Amino acid sequence: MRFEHFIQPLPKSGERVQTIAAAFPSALKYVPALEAMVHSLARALSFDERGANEIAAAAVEGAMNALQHGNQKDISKNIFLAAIVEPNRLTIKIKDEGAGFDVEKVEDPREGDRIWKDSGRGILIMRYYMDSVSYDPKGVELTLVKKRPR
Amino acid sequence: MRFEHFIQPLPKSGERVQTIAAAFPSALKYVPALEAMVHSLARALSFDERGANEIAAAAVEGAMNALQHGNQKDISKNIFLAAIVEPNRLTIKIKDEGAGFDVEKVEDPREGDRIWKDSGRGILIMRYYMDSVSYDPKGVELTLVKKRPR
Amino acid sequence: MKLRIRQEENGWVAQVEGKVIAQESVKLGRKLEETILNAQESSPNIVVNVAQTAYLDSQGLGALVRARQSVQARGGLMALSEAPQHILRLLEITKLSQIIPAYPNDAAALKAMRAQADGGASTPTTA
Amino acid sequence: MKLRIRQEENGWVAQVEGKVIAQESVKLGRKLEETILNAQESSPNIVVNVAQTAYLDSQGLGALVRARQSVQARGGLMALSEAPQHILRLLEITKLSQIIPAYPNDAAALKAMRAQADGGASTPTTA
Ligand SMILES: Nc1ncnc2c1ncn2[C@@H]1O[C@H](COP(=O)(O)OP(=O)(O)O)[C@@H](O)[C@H]1O
Ligand SMILES: Nc1ncnc2c1ncn2[C@@H]1O[C@H](COP(=O)(O)OP(=O)(O)O)[C@@H](O)[C@H]1O
Repeated sequence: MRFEHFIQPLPKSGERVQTIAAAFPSALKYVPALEAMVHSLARALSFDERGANEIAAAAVEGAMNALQHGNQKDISKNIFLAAIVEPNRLTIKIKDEGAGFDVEKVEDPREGDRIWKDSGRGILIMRYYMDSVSYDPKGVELTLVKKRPR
Repeated sequence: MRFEHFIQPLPKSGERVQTIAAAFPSALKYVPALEAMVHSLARALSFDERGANEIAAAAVEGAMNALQHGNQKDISKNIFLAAIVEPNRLTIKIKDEGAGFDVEKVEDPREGDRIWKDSGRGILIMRYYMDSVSYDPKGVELTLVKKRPR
Repeated sequence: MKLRIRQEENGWVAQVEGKVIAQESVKLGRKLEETILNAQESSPNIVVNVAQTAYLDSQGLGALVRARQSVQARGGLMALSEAPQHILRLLEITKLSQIIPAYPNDAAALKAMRAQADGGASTPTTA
Repeated sequence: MKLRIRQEENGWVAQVEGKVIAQESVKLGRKLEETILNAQESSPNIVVNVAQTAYLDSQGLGALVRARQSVQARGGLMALSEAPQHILRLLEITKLSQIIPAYPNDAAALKAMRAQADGGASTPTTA
């Protein structure tokens, strides 16, 4: 996918709404840079340390899914990130270049023997940390929203 | 300018070379997010704390110039950032949507009364922190290079 | 992440500081496995001290679950200590609190696991 | 950036910690100006302790230059203290070491500025 196709539908930056966008290659070593950017951004938007950690942690879950499940660790594929800053909320979008999935079919990691699995908790954790977690119909673009303080 | 025009000439990510790209609106509050991203990236590429601070500091100087001189603080204009990771070096590119300038005409801030000015040291500092500092002919795209450790 | 693992009289203590994400989660898992597999005692107990853990990603949680299983396979137990409120909440949300108990400090955790191994009762903290 | 400004017997000490960039550089400049303008004494001296300063951007350096001028306009002096090697180098590269002296600690800086105001000699540190 070209960056442009990710960028184009996003709001243009102006006084009330600003968009930050980024693309990272699909390698684990780049995830901390994505985390640091989101964390610092959240702090600049007056989230406290706890809130910024929650947003950064949710972005990390989304990015790890994009990297591992979506892009299958193909380093030539990008993880696209957008942060849309509005007066009352911060929206984080994460898109991958994979085949997508159906979030409705994801099993609850809290049920039965799944409690003993070492994976399957990413989406649950994002839902806990953010006010809203949703996917586009294809399942390649994740949208995370959190209300800004005050 | 469209993001695409910034991205297109950059190397595509593969095993040996990886490109991270980002766009930030021209507001002071977004500079720390850019700093955090570059700092974290440098650390992941095995620069030590001192080296990562130098790269991040140079990127901040470049971004501040893009924001203030290039984009004239117009929040609807973007600061484009690219980090190109090669085995032996890290290249940071910073581009703005301004009119450009002639770096040859910039005066040495160490000479005469200019020592008493409260500005004019950004390019000098970038040159000190990085192995190479250069501009495209128009003066809208800055290229910073630093050798990777070992 | 900063990880320090030390041996105490009644078991192992792994101190996990900072953010545990991506490669760091993989490392946490590997180090806990190594410690459990190489432990000389017959039923090794391990405490993971998360007092200074800013947060763990889901793979970091996964590393804890795997360690919990490895230690059990060797007849030992695992627990958290000094978990801040936000980590206790995360354990509850994921229901991992059902399989990974949390204690106020390392000594209490080691003592409780010892008592449990001896057939006694334990009183983990809840959020 | 974390900034704490306190008054000592012989002048003011501003302790600057962390990264001083973008908005923080503006804030540093404003706070130093305020301190200098509101000082009750006739020739205020000010020490900027940069022991814990990770780095300053060029506008942070500019804030120091402005403060240096403001304090001079009021008949006082300004100096740095506890500058790590990398900040001493930055001052040399920019030649700001010619107008902003650096001393090993706050007390030495305050004493030297006092002596200089009284017409004595001072011995700043060099990189
Ligand atoms: N971006 C994605 N592309 C494809 N599949 C995904 C994506 N994100 C999540 N999934 C699917 O949803 C499942 C649950 O994801 P998650 O709750 O994050 O747990 P985990 O990643 O540990 O399996 C994944 O195992 C995967 O099958
Ligand atoms: N991106 C840019 N666009 C236009 N002019 C620039 C740009 N970057 C630098 N300049 C010019 O070069 C001068 C020197 O820049 P610099 O050394 O960073 O110091 P300062 O930004 O403090 O003036 C600036 O004052 C400006 O005139």
